[in-house]
Amino acid sequence: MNTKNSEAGEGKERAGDVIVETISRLMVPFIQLFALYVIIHGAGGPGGGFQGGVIFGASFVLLVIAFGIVNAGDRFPEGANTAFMSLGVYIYAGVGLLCIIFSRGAAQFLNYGFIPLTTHFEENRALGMDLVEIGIGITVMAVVTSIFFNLAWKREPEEGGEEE
Amino acid sequence: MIPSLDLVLLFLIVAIAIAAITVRDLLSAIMLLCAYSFLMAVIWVEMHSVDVAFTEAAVGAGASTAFLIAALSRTTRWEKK
Amino acid sequence: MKLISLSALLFVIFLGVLFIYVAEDIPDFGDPYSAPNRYIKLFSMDAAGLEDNLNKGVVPEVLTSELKAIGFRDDELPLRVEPIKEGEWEAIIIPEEKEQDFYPKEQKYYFIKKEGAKLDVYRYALIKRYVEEGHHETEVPNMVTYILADYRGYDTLGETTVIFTAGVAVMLLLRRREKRPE
Amino acid sequence: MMEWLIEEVFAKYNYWVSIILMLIGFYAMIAKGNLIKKVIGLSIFQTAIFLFYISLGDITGGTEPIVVEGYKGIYVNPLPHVLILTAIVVAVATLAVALALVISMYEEYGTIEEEEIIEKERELGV
Amino acid sequence: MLSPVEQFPVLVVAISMLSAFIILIAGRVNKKSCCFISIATILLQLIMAFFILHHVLTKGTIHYWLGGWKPPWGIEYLVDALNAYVLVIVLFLGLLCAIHSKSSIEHEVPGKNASFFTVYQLFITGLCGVTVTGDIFNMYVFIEILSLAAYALVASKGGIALRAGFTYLVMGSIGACFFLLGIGFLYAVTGSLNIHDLSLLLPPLYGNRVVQAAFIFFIVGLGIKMAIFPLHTWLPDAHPAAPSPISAMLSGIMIMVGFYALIRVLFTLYPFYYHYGLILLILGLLSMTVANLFAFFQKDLKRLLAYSSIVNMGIVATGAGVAAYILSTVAEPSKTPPEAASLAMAGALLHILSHGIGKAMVFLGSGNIHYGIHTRELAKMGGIGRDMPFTGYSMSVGLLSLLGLPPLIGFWSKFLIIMSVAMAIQSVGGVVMLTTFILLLFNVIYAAAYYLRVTKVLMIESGAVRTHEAPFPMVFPVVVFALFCLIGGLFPISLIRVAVRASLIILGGG
Repeated sequence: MNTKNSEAGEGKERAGDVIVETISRLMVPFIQLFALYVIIHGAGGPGGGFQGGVIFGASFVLLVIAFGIVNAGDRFPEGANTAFMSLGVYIYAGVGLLCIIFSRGAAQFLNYGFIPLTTHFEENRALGMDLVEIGIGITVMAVVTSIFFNLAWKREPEEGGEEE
Repeated sequence: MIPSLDLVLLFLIVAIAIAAITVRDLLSAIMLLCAYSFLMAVIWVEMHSVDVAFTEAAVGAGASTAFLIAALSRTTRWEKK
Repeated sequence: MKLISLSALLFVIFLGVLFIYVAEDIPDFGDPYSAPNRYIKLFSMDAAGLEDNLNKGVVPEVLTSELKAIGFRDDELPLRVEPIKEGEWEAIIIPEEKEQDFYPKEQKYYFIKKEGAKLDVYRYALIKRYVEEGHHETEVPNMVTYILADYRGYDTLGETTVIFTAGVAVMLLLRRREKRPE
Repeated sequence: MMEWLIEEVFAKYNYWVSIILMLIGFYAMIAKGNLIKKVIGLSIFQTAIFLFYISLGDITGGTEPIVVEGYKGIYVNPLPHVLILTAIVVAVATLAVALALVISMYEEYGTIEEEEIIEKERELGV
Repeated sequence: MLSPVEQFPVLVVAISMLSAFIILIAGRVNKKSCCFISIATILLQLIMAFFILHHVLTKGTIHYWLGGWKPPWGIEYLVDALNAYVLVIVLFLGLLCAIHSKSSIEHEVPGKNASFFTVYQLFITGLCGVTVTGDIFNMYVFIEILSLAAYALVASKGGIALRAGFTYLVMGSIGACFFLLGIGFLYAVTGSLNIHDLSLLLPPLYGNRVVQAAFIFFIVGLGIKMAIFPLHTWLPDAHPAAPSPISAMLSGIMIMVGFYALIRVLFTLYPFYYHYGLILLILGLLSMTVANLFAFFQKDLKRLLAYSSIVNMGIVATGAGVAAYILSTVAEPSKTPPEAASLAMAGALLHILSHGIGKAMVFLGSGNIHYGIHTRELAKMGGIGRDMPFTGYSMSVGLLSLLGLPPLIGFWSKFLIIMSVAMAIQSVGGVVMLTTFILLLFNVIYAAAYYLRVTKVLMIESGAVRTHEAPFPMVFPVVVFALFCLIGGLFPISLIRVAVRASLIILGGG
């Protein structure tokens, strides 16, 4: 993406730079691994679902910058993106509803202690929080990617209309 | 917090904020905003709020800047006077 | 253009004057005893004859009735008092029956301090429980995480919905479909 | 006067800096004609409010709010951090929607200066 | 064991959220399904809201602790008569506007079914969330959800709507930031976020400058959201530019939810000697008068209606202001507020309902007309009622209800407010009440002029292009609203009773 170029965002004509492409190809898995670490490690140290999700999304942004938006966009289909966007929030709200269901109406929404994962009430809470963080991570990852693609990619009218 | 370091950072941040809204090149303005966010994150680390600083570094200096540059690539770079 | 800059400047000056007016009463930053960081003062009452009761752990009648007059609910009234050191006490509330199983059985809620001939009654800020009990209640060491995901979990659900809204909104705005159905 | 300066300004410099930043952002939001500049001003304004919140929760001599077994000192107040995490997300969401609007406006009118857009609207007769 | 109804406040919000996420995926499979899912969800929510209202009126306030944490620590949903009443109105309007969207979206925002209905559902989520919550920061989060959705929906039409949407976004963000700053100030001096808890901790601090500044920020921040006079500048652009069901929702209920948030925060947290009664009264009277003057000269139907929304916002604010003003003059606060105050508040709350229904109907009707003859200009609509009989007659009923003609519901709300002012002249006296009375009467009569003009253009004049009635999903909501105006106007007693209960709650006598 070159901002001086008024037709930036198409990226087709630009010859790929070997160094940039290779380095980013190497870096992306590490960034994603780090993002997962941040999501999982949110309980014990700084970090959490949101930060991890943004970092995960940033790895796709790096792909876009290295390969041009059309090539990177092909690797990340819109349908999957939309599904991921919703999936994360399903996990979150679903965990909340499960608490009501498992306790047969005795407990409140988001009272994670009632999900029967372990025998301890407090550990259930910790695990419930992990689930929730994963949900946040998935949603944020998908949303950041989707927003970036939508902002940066000028679609052709016919092309853009097909998906919805 | 360490007051002297804090003061230096805060002065810097005010200067950057003023520069970000006065400079006419929008790309420079965005990069200044990125620096602003990053310095803000540093200040927050200094105030012991690591989580928020982490988020601001990832979001303010990372994602927002990417969004702004993406928007800039589809519009125009120079502010008219 | 000139007019709008001028009016913006006027707004800014107005806001600045407001902030200068406020500055006096903003609590000092970094103060461990300020309202958000430790406790907030509710009222003060006569110390005469109450100290012995407090030292014995009995809740004085005056305290309960004063708190009731402020409007605290019944389950927020203190049931026991514990002395910390000379002239300082902590009042403890015990939650209702229905959540007995899952919540801390007791909660430090009020703080009483002797100032001359008066007793000052404070209420602890939320942070007291978050910091002291949270780790036992949730088994997670990072305070920000457990407040974010558990105590204020609903805010976070809202937050996730906000970013989801932004994603869909950007989709709605930027995906133009040119061909009209007509 | 001097006393006021020492008591209110130097003791609470965080507060003052956050206010100056707020005013800068607020000015940019109203006075700047360029839409991207408005968005930048909005960002500065929001971040300044976050700085105010974080300063509220800071405690001199406190440590990061991560429980360490056996630590007897004080932790800083974690609640403002939580609120600000939520608010940061709101800020980035607002930013994204604003940018989407700016881009569609550029595609519609070919400019991102507010005055020119108003002029073009007037030419179109609305 | 919680009773099932006590779970409903959270389910209303959670189901709405989940349904929004389903719609987005369902839209990829089948575009037609989006609006059916949306309508079904809102219908379910509406039924739940009725149960909540019934429970609240018979058994008392619902306290719901999210995550099981006790209020000062966790987030609490506090549903009393006022919340439940506003919730029912929100969902009732939301349902009928969703039905209307089914057809009108094809016409106004073509080809974006899935994302439109997702954002619409999120908008409803935000409205419900603001309405039921009892935690001030949670309120901020939901206000943001609803505002973001509203910005996108306003701008979804493209063209001129984009700039309106952007102006709205900038002003709305300033408002939200001020609200956040107000919360921060309150938090700085009390260390609490629950509204009920704050109301207990604040009294010793009322002289504190931080609390006063927070007061100003709440008024300005929420004043922008509810478009009261000096802060209304975004509304006349944004409301006409939006697609008609969205205009209906924005004008009919969204600004009223802003008003709800304002009275919830102010009346609970600040005592009456702050004289916000007077502030609200002045702002209300000003916005009423100024917007009326503007409205009279509009040639664009939707723009006229947008100005008329500001007028009605002014009436509602005046009602609340009168109530607060009367209470501030009472020497000793007693357990039950004076009759005039509770009547004024009840009038304001009833006006939320009557204005919401009337304004939503008229906006939907203008959408039908736009569907028929593709114009919004009043001059080209002469005699459209003859070609579109259902739309035409229903819109006349709505306009007459907004005007305040006796057998319709709009009459009762205006009547209550004016009567309470008249009572206040006797009991309180003073030049303020007298001026209020005169200005109110003047505005009601002045507004009648342009409502009647529109009715005349629609039904009597001639000159419109020949056209035919809009499709059924677009006509149905309009007719239902008209019937409701009639029925509600003929049997207003139960509605007034609910409004009085709600007003007693907010004024501290319930």
